Amino acid sequence: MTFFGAPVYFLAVALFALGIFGFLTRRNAIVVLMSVELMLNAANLTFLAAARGTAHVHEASAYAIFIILVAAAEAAVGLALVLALFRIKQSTDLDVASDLKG
Amino acid sequence: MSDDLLRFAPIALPIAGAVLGMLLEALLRKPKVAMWLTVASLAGSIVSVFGGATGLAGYGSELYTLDAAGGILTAGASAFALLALFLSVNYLKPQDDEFPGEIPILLALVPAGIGIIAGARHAMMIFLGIELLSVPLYALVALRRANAAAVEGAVKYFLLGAFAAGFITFGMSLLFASEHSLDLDALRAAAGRSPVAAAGTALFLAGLLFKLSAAPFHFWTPDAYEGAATPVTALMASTTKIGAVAGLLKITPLLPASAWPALAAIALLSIAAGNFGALLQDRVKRILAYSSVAHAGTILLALAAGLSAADPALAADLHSAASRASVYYLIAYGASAFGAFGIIAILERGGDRFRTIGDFRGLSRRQPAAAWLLTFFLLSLGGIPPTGGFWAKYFVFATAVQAGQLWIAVAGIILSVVGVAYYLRIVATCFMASEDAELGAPPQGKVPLPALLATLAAGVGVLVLGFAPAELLGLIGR
Amino acid sequence: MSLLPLIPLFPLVGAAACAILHARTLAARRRDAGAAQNERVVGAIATLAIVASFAVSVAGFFIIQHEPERRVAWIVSNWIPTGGQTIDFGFVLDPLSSVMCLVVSGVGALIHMYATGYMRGDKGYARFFTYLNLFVAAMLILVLADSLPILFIGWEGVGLCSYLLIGFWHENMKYAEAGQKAFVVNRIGDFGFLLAMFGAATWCVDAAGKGSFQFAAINESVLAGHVEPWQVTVIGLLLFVGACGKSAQLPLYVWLPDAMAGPTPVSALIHAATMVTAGVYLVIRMHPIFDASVLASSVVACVGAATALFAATMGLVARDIKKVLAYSTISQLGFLFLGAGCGAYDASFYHLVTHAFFKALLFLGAGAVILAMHHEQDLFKMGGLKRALPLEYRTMFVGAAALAGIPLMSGFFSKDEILGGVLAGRPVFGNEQINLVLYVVGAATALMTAFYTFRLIYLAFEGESRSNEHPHANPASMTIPLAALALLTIAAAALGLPSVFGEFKPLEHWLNPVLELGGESGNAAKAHGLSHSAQWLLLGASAAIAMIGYSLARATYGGGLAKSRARAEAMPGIYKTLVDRWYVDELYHAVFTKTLRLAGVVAGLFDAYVVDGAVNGVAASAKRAAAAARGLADGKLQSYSLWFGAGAVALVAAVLLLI
Amino acid sequence: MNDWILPLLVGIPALGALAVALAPAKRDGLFSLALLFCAAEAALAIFTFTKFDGTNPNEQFSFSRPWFALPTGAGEAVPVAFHLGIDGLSLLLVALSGLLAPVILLSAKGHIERREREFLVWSLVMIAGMQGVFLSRDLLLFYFFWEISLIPLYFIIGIWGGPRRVYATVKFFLYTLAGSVVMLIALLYLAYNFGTVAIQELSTKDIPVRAQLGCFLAFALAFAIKVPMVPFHTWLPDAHVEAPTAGSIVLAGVLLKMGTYGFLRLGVGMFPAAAVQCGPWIAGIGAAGIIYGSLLAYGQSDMKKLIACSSVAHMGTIVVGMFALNAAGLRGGILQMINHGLSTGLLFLLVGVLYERRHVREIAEFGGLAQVIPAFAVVLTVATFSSIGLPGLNGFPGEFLCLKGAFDASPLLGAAAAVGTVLGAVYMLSMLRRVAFGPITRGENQKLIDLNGREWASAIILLIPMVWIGLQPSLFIKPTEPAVDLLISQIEKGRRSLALENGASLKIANAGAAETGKSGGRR
Amino acid sequence: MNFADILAYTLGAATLAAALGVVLRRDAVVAAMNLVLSFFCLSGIYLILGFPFLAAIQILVYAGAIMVLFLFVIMLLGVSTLARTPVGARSGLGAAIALAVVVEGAVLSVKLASGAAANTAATTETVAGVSELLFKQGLVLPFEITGVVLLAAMVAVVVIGRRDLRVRSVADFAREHAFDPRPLVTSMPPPAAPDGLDAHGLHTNGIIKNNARAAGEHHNSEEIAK
Repeated sequence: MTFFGAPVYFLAVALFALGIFGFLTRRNAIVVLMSVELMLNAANLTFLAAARGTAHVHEASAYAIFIILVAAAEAAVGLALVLALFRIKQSTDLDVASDLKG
Repeated sequence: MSDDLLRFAPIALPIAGAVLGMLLEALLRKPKVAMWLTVASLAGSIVSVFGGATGLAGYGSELYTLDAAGGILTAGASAFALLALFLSVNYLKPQDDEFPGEIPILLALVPAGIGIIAGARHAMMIFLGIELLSVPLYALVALRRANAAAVEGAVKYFLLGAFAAGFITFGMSLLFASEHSLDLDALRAAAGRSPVAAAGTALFLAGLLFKLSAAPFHFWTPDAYEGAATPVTALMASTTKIGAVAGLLKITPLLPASAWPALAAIALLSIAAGNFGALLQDRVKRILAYSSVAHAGTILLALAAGLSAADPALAADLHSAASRASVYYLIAYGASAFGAFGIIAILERGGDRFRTIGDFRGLSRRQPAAAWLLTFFLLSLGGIPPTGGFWAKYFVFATAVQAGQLWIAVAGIILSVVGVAYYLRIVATCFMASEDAELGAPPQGKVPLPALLATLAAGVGVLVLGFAPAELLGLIGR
Repeated sequence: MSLLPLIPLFPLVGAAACAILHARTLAARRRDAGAAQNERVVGAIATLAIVASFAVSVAGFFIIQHEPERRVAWIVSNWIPTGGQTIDFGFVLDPLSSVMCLVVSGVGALIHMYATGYMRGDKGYARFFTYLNLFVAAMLILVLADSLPILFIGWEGVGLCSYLLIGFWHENMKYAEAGQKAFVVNRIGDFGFLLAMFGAATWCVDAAGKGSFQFAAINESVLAGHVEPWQVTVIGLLLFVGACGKSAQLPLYVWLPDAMAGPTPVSALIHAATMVTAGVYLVIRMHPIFDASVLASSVVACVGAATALFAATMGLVARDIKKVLAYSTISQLGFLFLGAGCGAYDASFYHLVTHAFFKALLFLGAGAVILAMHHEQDLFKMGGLKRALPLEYRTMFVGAAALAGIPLMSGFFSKDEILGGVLAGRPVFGNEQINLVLYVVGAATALMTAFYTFRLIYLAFEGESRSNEHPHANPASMTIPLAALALLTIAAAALGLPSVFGEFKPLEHWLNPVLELGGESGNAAKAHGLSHSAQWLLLGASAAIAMIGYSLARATYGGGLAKSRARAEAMPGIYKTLVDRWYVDELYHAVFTKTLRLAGVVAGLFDAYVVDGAVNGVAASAKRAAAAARGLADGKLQSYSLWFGAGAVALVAAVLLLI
Repeated sequence: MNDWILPLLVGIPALGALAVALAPAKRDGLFSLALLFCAAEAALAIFTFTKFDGTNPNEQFSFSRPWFALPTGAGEAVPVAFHLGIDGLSLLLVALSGLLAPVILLSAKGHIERREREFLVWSLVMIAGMQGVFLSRDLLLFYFFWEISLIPLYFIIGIWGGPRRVYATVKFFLYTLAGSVVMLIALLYLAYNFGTVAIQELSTKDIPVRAQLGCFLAFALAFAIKVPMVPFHTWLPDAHVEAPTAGSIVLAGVLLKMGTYGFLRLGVGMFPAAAVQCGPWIAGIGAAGIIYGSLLAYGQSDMKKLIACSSVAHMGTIVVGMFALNAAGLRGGILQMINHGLSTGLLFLLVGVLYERRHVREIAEFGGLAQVIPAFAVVLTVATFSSIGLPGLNGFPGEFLCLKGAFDASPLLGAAAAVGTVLGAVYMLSMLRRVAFGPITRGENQKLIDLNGREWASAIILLIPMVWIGLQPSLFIKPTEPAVDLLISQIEKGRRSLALENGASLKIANAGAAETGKSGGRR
Repeated sequence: MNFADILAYTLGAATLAAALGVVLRRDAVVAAMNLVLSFFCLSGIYLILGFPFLAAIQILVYAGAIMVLFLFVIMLLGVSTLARTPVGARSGLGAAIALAVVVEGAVLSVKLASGAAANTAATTETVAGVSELLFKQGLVLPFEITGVVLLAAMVAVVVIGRRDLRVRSVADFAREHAFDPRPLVTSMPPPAAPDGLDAHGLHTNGIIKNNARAAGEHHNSEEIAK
């Protein structure tokens, strides 16, 4: 049964779920950022899989490009923040950043 | 040609201002230039909105067209960004030995992002608008990067923001997969037909609810508000909601009408979480943060009501009523929240003394003007009559009653009475502390003029909205 | 006709004048100017006001002779528009109210003159006369009123003045408590009166179905039968509750003995002559109601008889001279209600008039004795005053004789008329025997009355003096009223000789238009009830009772205190209960005051913990929820993202389910 | 033609507040400025009373400006107007609150030492808010002023109150607010389903009985808390005990009347059928309130709390009178609102006089004051007897009419309410005795000084109308009669529609209507 | 099941394995490498899907730029510190939520697949077509906006990453900015509140709870006094 029917969407959903799992369980800032990248890639995959062979091919790839660019912007800001946090707390473990509470 | 220029002006001007400011900053090393440039561009954006930038057709109008309500939201956002700029002019100077030129640039981009969302007629435009709105805010929260709280707040805000972005993009991809188009009008026409589209909208909605700081997604708000410098908090309190609601006004119609109970549930949950969260709080910024969660819930109540009609004719009515109510609420709440934070910023003057309620004890004797103005803003947040906040709450519950959801309206309004309790607590501390109790630390240095002007402007706004709601209603309605 | 409104107006003006003078004396006292000179002025103004009012009453008495119905009515202004009817300040002078006016203002004037002497030197002199004048004004309004609400003004007015006058020496907390007790008990009576008033206005409708507060309209509607029987009975009973409150009948009499705390002229005027008779006046004024309802009139009769007997027993052993007279007043009022209950309205009114004279006389005499003995009121500490106070002794003797019912005295005739009325009157509760029983009770009371009256005379005036003070003579202003009242007591006999001595009954003839309202129901029934022989028998019995009482008292108390003490100890049980006034006061205190105070405390606690508790409970639960909400935000990014993820998943699931 | 009066009635205190807030004058300069405004307000109130045409039942001097339109979808919108009007029902209350304005200031002069400016501003705003509530003829405007009048008292009690002031004032504010927000929902429901928020239109429009009941209960909750009726009364004693004298006077004098006035104008006026249906219940609760309030008062040892509980009982009488729903009851209710305002206002004034001298309120602390300060004792006696309802003073006509109305409605109700008169005498006279009579128990009471000029002035302002109403109540009742008769016709309309609703077929309905018509007493 | 499907399945499996590696491996560096591997597999899938341009962009931008940035930061933070990165406390809950997403996703994708018409016209994506959309008409405005977003990101990074002009070693900077554990609220021991008033002079048994205890019990980062 062709990969490009349901299975491609399974893959996209799997990637999305793994991204969420990574975000919810890992306490390391870098790995959390990577999980977000995974989720964004899942979205790209769905866009492209949906537009395969249709007239919206170009539209889908444009959207994919936009998402990649935004991912890049997010990654940059994210890493800058991680660096700032490291400078203050000497660790990238997110539980260290839990002083504001209540 | 001039029409297109005018049409894009509300978002083009701030972006142009930011870019030019950055260049001049790099070349001339004088931060003042960037600041005045931003002021000019934001003012230009406001003027262009009322100068007729709304409702015009033209190049790319299928992607971006500002309608009346969108125009008001953009103008509101630009106004609040302008006031935030004034508020922060010499707020940060004592801390960071020179005023970072980038702040005006970042402040200019925020209303641009909101303008994009407000005028978006394409799902991707909303996503990009959210990103353009959020990235500068992440930086602004982490402005005082030497302050652990600021960095921690920014990290939390950013990571959850990225998480939300993941949800939004995946939601959009599902929408595209089922409808093969991201044009909002097409999607609204297909609302409720395919479950995949509905799931996609729901995911998109989750991202927006995060930005609105509604109930289950609201945990970032107290930390971000408390971590950020007060002028930045003032900006966040007044503008993030405008962006989120602008998006919600466009996305909720995509949901099938029968899904309104979900929204109503989240609304009531938010009001409860916000009000109960703030009841025992001791730090003032966290109280106002939790109150913003409650206000988010109130706006959601109107949006849920807007969604709830089945037949199309009534649906159109209800949606316009909901958008009218929520736009009014945003402007009134924004002004009140901005004012409250403005007062705190003036009292703090860069230091960190006015953090807990204890510091406000006996304020009415030391700084009577500040105490009375703060009380006025708090009463407006509480929705007590002579202020704009009252009419905002009134219109929201009017929409709920119009949609026939009496019991939800009663539940919502009773919970909002709990909200008034903690505003009264702050007022009681300022005015009613016993004679002998020693007073909180006095703020040193004189009151910065631009900050005072900004706060007074917000006060006048709330007062005008309080006594003459018709003007703004008329503007939105047209 | 135009000067009739002056009757209540004079005392009002007098009261106002005295009030102003009092205010000046207060200011003056601070500068301690001449108080005495001021006293003479105040005394004069007050007495003159009453005398003027008495004069106008006399004039009024002659004016109404020529009126067709011997009735003159006038309206001063309208008072309360109640939607249905408008209540006006309406007054009427008819035979009944004219006689009452004469009695009130006449006795009032004499007592004012007496009071000028009695109160000399008291620093509240002007204040006293303000209240006294105000009282007479209220009483006159009560008597002249032509509708229930206006009567209620007078009714509560006299209640107020008796409160102020009983508690006149308010420095002493016991007197203040006595004043409060009087007002509260009166107020309980007024509760009944108020409901009766509303009942009358609502149920006693005329042919057109329109209710009214006017006496004439109510009586006429009752006679015309527009009112259902149960409603008439309810109104009657409620009216009687009011009358009991005001005239100190059985359940609500407790305030009168304590009311002796007030100055003696007050006791004389209010608690003997005028206010306490208001209840009887009300019953007589509304007699069609009591005629129409057998149950109501029978209750009146029985309560009257019971009170008479009960009070007389307590009179036997009272030590305080004024307490004896107080119990005697309660007992005599019981007589009046007994007579009124059996339909003998003219007899009870006649006894009311004579009682006013001789009871006022006895009180004033007692006052003179007390003043002479430097405010000593205990009979066992007096004695042998016959020689020191000859005039007081002779006048009090006349009063005592009248009270005891010694033949040929006015008391004898009026009491006998009542007893006759009881025998010949309407069958109580429908059967004759009860009338007989009531007659026997009346006779026993008469016997006891005679006994304690002369006990008082002998203890006070006969035997040797038991106190070491030497009594000093009283000023003329006190002795003249005594003499005048003595004459009046004697003259009053002429008002109503029994029919056996010929048809000379001026009072009954005079009251006919008022009491004739019911045609048969009035005193006509009584007239031909008793045959001549029965009447003679009755007269003989009354005379015998009086003489037995007199001799018994003479025997026990004639030889001085020692012997009498022995006889008293002979029956300790009964003596003790009588002395302790049947423990009624303790009973009332336990039943009413304690439960009310307990209810107050319980209500306070209930309010603080249950009702307020609920309100604070809501606040506490809100705070608990707040603490929980704060607990959730534990600062860790991971829990925030967990909430985020859970929220998103839930939202998607909800949307999918709700499509 | 003279529609300038009403906006001025609301405007004068508002302008006064502004003037006092901004005026640079020093301490007592401010006070006389505020007093000037209050005197003007009182004069205008009396002027309005005299110029009021007592024969015309509907509103007079109406002043109406469009304020804004609440869009209700499908194009049309509900016009909301700034519409002031006065008629028989609100005439006396407007006059009373005008009259109380100078009394509040005069009584405040004595014991407000610190932050006078703020106090004067708040009390003037308070008066403006009160007048606004009584004069507004538009539901939304009514609600607007209803909530505005909460804020000043919150501050007055909060800043100048006793030790537990913050607890008391927060409790007062939130309790009243919780009730009124439910009213807001009902108000919105009316706006959307009947297209108007003008009270006049809503009264004439016949709203279906079921909807009437719902709205009536929502409004009744808000007013029951404000009156206060028994289960919702616990905020009143706390608020009174902690409030400064001026606060107590305005709270007892006028604020409680907003509840009863609301019941009258909005409860009975707009939802007659529901009023007829719930009437007996509310009157029953009112009667229970009288007895419960009196018992509460009897158990108190603090003078001010005693008077506070007594006003719970008095307000119970007013509610019983009004919900007897007949001519006498309504007249009595309206008049008794004024009487309670005057007599309880005077009582609080006198408690204030004692508090200023001795700074203590326990009854046990006083005794035998009649010997030391006789003038005070006389005024206290007059006030006590007026509040008990002695004929000749103002208490009696009002109470008489309320009880007559209650009796006409049902003899049992009349009897229960009349018990209040006896209990009233018990606790008021025992308070009077323990305070004024008996020996002087405390040394400090020896050197008490009697009423000074200022205190006499405020007492006189209250005493004159008290005696005048006692002797000539018709002058005050006559102008309200046309409006009351209009209300009675409204109630009859309600009764008929209720009968129609209950009676299944028309026949039963007619019989039912005839039946209820004839004997008003049948429940 | 032609050759393309087989290749697609293998690449799909590889992507999944790599993604699992990213999420589960304890060592951040290995996680980063796995992520790069998954990007390569994805670009392969894009090729098969008929999106050659996207495949190139995926490699160039994602694997080339973003992953390099990640590696650069990992290197900057010191590989040793990132060796053992613990798993979060309540990871069970996280797994449950992820599982729920998988279930919902599976349902949706089945619906999605059944809905989509199996069209065979292999119109593959061409660079011209995409550039037509991005630069000429169609989606020009969003493209410009992404430009502005990138600009904003740049400014943000500069603001966050700016090093203090006064150059100091990382060590003393760390010490200077070390977090001072003093509790946020200098909450002195609550004075003996007369009759039930709490430290703030406010009444305790009313709505205002005695929050001196609440304020003291949680500690917060005090802004380092300059």
